[in-house]
Amino acid sequence: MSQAVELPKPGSPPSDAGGIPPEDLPKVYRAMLLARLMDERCLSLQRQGRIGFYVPLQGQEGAQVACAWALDPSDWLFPAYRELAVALVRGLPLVSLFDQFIGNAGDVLKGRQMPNHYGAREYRFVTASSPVGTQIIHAVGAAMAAQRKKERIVTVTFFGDGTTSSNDFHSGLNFAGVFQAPTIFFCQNNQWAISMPRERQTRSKTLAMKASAYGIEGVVVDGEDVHAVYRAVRDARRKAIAGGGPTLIEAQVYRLGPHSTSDDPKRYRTDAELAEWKARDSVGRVRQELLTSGGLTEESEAKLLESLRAEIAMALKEAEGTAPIDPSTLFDDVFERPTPRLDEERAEFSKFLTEGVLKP
Amino acid sequence: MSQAVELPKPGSPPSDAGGIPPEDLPKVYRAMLLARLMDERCLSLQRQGRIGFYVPLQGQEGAQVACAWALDPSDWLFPAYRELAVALVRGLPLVSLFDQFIGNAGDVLKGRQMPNHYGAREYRFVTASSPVGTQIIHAVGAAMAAQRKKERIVTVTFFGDGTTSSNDFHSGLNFAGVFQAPTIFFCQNNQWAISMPRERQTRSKTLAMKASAYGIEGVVVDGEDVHAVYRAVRDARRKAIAGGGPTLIEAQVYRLGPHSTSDDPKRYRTDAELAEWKARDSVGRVRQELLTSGGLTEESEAKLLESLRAEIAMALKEAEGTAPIDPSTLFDDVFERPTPRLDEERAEFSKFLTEGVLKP
Amino acid sequence: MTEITLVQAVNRALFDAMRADPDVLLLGEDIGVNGGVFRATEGLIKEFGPERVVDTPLSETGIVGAAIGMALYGLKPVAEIQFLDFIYPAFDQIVSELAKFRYRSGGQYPCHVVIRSPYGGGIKGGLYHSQSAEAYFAHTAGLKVVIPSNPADAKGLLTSAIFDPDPVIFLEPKRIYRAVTGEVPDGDHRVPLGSASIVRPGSDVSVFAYGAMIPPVVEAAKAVQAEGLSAEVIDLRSLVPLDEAAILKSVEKTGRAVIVHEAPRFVGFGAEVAALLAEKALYSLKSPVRRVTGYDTPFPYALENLYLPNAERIAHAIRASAREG
Amino acid sequence: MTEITLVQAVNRALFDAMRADPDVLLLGEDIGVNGGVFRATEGLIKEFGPERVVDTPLSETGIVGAAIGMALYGLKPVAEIQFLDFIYPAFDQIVSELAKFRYRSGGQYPCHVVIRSPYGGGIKGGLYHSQSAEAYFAHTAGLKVVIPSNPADAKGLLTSAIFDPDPVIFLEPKRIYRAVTGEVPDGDHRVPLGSASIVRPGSDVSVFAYGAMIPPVVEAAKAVQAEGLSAEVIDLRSLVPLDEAAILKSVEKTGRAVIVHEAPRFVGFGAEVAALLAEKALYSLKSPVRRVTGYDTPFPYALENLYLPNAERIAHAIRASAREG
Ligand SMILES: Cc1ncc(C[n+]2csc(CCOP(=O)(O)OP(=O)(O)O)c2C)c(N)n1
Ligand SMILES: Cc1ncc(C[n+]2csc(CCOP(=O)(O)OP(=O)(O)O)c2C)c(N)n1
Ligand SMILES: [Mg+2]
Ligand SMILES: [Mg+2]
Repeated sequence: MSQAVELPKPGSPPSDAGGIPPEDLPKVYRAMLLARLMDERCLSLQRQGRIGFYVPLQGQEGAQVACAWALDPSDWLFPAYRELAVALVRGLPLVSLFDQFIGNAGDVLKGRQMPNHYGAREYRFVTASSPVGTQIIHAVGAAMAAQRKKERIVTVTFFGDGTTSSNDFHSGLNFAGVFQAPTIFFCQNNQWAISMPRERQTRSKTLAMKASAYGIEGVVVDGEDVHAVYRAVRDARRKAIAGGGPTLIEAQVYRLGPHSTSDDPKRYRTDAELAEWKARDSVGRVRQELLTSGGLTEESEAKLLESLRAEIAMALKEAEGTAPIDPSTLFDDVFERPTPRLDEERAEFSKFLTEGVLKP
Repeated sequence: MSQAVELPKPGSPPSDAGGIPPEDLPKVYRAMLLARLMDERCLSLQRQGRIGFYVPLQGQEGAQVACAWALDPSDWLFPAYRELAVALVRGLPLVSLFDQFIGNAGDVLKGRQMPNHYGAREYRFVTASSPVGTQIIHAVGAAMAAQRKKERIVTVTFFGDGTTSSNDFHSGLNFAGVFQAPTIFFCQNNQWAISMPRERQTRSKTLAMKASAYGIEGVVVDGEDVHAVYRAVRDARRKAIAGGGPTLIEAQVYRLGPHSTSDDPKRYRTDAELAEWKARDSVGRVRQELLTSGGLTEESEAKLLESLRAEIAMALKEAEGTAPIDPSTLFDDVFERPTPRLDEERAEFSKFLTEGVLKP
Repeated sequence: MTEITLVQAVNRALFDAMRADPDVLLLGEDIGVNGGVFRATEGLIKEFGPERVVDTPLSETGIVGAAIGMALYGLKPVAEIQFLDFIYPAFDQIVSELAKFRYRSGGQYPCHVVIRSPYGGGIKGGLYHSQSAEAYFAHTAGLKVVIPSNPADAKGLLTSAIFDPDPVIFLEPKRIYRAVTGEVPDGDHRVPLGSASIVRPGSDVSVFAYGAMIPPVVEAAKAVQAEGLSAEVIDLRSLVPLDEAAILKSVEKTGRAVIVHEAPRFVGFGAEVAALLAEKALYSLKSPVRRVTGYDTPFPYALENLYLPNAERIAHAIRASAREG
Repeated sequence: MTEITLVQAVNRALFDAMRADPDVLLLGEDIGVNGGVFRATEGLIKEFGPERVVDTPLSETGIVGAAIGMALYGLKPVAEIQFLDFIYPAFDQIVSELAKFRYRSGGQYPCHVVIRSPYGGGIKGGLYHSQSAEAYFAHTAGLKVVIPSNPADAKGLLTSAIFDPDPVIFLEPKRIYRAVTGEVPDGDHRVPLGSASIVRPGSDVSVFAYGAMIPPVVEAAKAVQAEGLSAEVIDLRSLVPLDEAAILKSVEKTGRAVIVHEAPRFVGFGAEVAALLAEKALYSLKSPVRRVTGYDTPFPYALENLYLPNAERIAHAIRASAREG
């Protein structure tokens, strides 16, 4: 089933032509490569049983890195589960990601979540959940709070094409319109929601045009073009900060891999479609641009790859060397302070651990 | 707070100019008047404590009657709580409405629902619930079922401006678009959702334009113009039956009365706004048209009013003379056959009634 | 001390909390100019403006979701759901997000949110303006659930809820919003969450109830008193955390228990109280535990007076409990 | 008779029902070409086409709402919710509409709908791919709730559910979807809703469980058997209607009860079973009722093996129950 993706017409330029600053492009490329290498590594760790599950992002690195690049560290991010490259640009350390994938004692989430659902308050990267779409309205609520507190930030929420069908896409965009919340809705249309192709998810021609149902601006960008994404996000941010309200950005990308390590895309899509999109891949495009401009050479790239792989290996080693999570943490964080009932359950649990009724 | 209602431009005519057939217009007027008289009667019955609650429809008679007039008896209707005039055109007997308002032994709903939530399978008028919007997706599911059974009918669902913010407005329109369900979404934009004015419900310029977010057609009509409404619904029906898919119709009307007998609109809106809309009232417009064409005279109108009032009085009398609901019906219809638990509860209940622990 | 109704006490608690803390704000449907359909927020928009008394579009998922986002950002939102029957569109936000945010984030993201909503029958509201949904929330780990039965508790518990760092579902018995007035302390009056209250001490039978069931329970206790039966009436007030100690203490004394609520019986909150007794007070129980509750049907309209537990049914159960065993 | 897994039995039941009745159709996410994320609908689209195996947009409220509309019109839809954790967006449709349509319409509009969904832990799914939400549905008047624990029951109960005129929430223990194979009768095999099954007769302690808890309960029963303790294992199978007679009969015999489920304890389904015993079998009870359940926390990821009741915890409770009193 081939996807009729409508790329934006060349004749509809954003408000200013500048894309990612040339001096930034090598760093952007580095982040994209790091994401891709992490992804490859994690897929193999999952196959080896060293992590339990994994959600790959290949095909979406460019859109994610470019989006994150256009933001400010003070902005609040509300991701879904596929935002590895955003997390990396944001600064989440590799080791903290591995800690989360493993769910060990170093995991700030205390081993509570499946892999890929990380989050770190420190980086204003809010811990994701699995039900799709719920984060969209959180981003709007947070933006309304920022408005109230007169803090000049934006909130950005990430979600996929399938998620436009969710309840909170509807409530989120509607609230944002009504309250003119400074929120950027960053929709990565990767053409598939597990096995559901984009054109059977909804009959609207583009996802971006859904914005008009809420009186807000919608923009379609080629998500494999980092400059286009960067511009769209930067403009949306400027507008929001200036009080111009929210924007829905549809970045047209492709999920090159499976939905997750539990998925087999061969059941529902063709190799031809995959090949078509591989040719458009943002990683190849940025690489070409850098090779042309001299910002990258075959040798410097080889070195870069090597150092990134080493970085990843070191982080993994550290995470795998970290102790498992302490079982008694099971009862923490249900509430700020445990209720008597939870204390009682924890006491029984500890006794069971001591007596061997439970074995960690 | 004055409403900036955009009426459709005269330059955007529907596909064919004919409105309600002239020979039908007296009947249409009769139905509109009947609805208005019923409404006035019920408001006073509520004030007298003879019915517990009431949701008035004044200001929306024209839109409702015209819409219902354009449909076929085989079509399935999924109303909200304000569709009195639709019910009347559909053929629900006055006495059955009063039975429902009272919740007596004659009520087909067996006294289970608040007034205005009637429904009658016989008339393909599905029993409404109170949570707004839930009926929208039911209409779509039923339309999909009709498609599957190859039955050439449409489903029509009724809801208000506020309900466009509901989850099932979103799921309903999206499913209808994807499956090209033969459904007409008839939105009576009466400018208010209790105290929330239309323009603060959503930032989209019209409600009809929300249709494009789902790849379906959206139409705005002056809901106080019965001909315009009739045409829009008839065209939408023809299209749907021909396989052309669903339509969202926004009929711009005004709720002249309170939201319900529990509401006091003086708290949130102005007399000026009310006066402005009263001048546009469909009842007055049709009346004028008929007086001009000779289809109505002052005398024939007086007779009509008298006979309608008599009809209402007779039905009310009959309903008020009907026995109260039998208490033991409380346990019916939870399931097709009661579970042992329900049988046990019913037995205890009967014993309590006999012993006077419970007094009907 | 002022003599006010329960709904006025709610209003007072909101007013005081908003005055005390600029981070407290309200959101919901028709809560602004209209003052709420039960007038619980009457006058607040005038005092605090539309930025702190936020009228929202008609979407409960939006109301709760936005409240969560605001709380993550550092505000203390109090969301109103117009009728508890209309909370289900927000169920995903409540169960998946509100209840689990702190836990899933390893404590990084608490959700300082109160959801308040009128609940229960007795106003001829039929299926959709009468429900008692407390069991759903009480079963959901991560939520606190609180139900006042009188003006003083309404103010004291709501104030505690607003300043509690955890999400609190605060259910208001609309049937008695205006039924009685009661003395309510002025100023920062707080009733701690997690403590039951003994409404009427007694020695023969323990009766556990909450919210709008307290008046008929008290009436029943008075009725049996005339027959020489002493019923201890305990208002649970806080379903989560539950004051198990108070429940056990009472039954250890009386050996008999009647549990009363409006919600359907099957897997209702009363089941938990009964289970607690079967687990921790079995040897004290002299006669079977009894539940006087709504029936296992949807909430009716015409027959609501027969559906809702009344003083007679409750008295009947108290007598049976005392008689047996 | 064929030896198949539980998920294959589900598939078989769907296949047979669709073949037997053209009004049966399926809808859900990824159930078509993809055959469902657990492959429960594998092959069905090939046999019955996309008009009867309907891949829907990503909206559970839409799936359940459309299923209701189809049922009103006369079809018998079977909706799949991909994971039970994702049913909450449909909660309003389920609680407000599906459960109440027949009642509110005075019997005019039954809802012949099955919602099937994989539930429970044990697959390292963390908070959002592990939940056991049966208590919410069991508390909701108007819904039937069914949970099979083996292939034969899966086919027999699902077939009964599909042809039952009432809405049925059919929960599939995904942890044991493929754990064991079992003999499943070919043809129109039906197990009536509302009857428990005695998995293992016994005389000392009654153990009540369902779904994926049956294997560890049986393991525990075997372990204590070696110590001379005879545990009667009862698979409730149908939570609504509940086979109260079977529960009471067993406890009248043994005088002791242990209740096991994965869901959190507080106001969980086990509370109702315990309450039933406290009400109707108090004088038979020789020792306190015990519940072995998930803890009152959200479902964890890394520690799920410590969270889920295992054979040791269950055996421990059986022993304690037998020892006391
Ligand atoms: C409410 C809900 N329903 C179902 C799922 C199961 N599910 C997980 S991801 C997914 C598809 C999401 O598609 P999309 O929004 O396009 O994001 P992508 O995975 O392509 O990045 C589904 C159906 C879920 N997580 N949440
Ligand atoms: C889910 C839900 N939330 C809240 C309500 C309370 N309520 C009843 S009607 C109404 C306003 C509906 O407005 P609109 O859709 O414009 O219809 P209208 O009443 O104007 O005909 C509200 C908020 C409800 N019935 N359902
Ligand atoms: Mg996608
Ligand atoms: Mg309206």
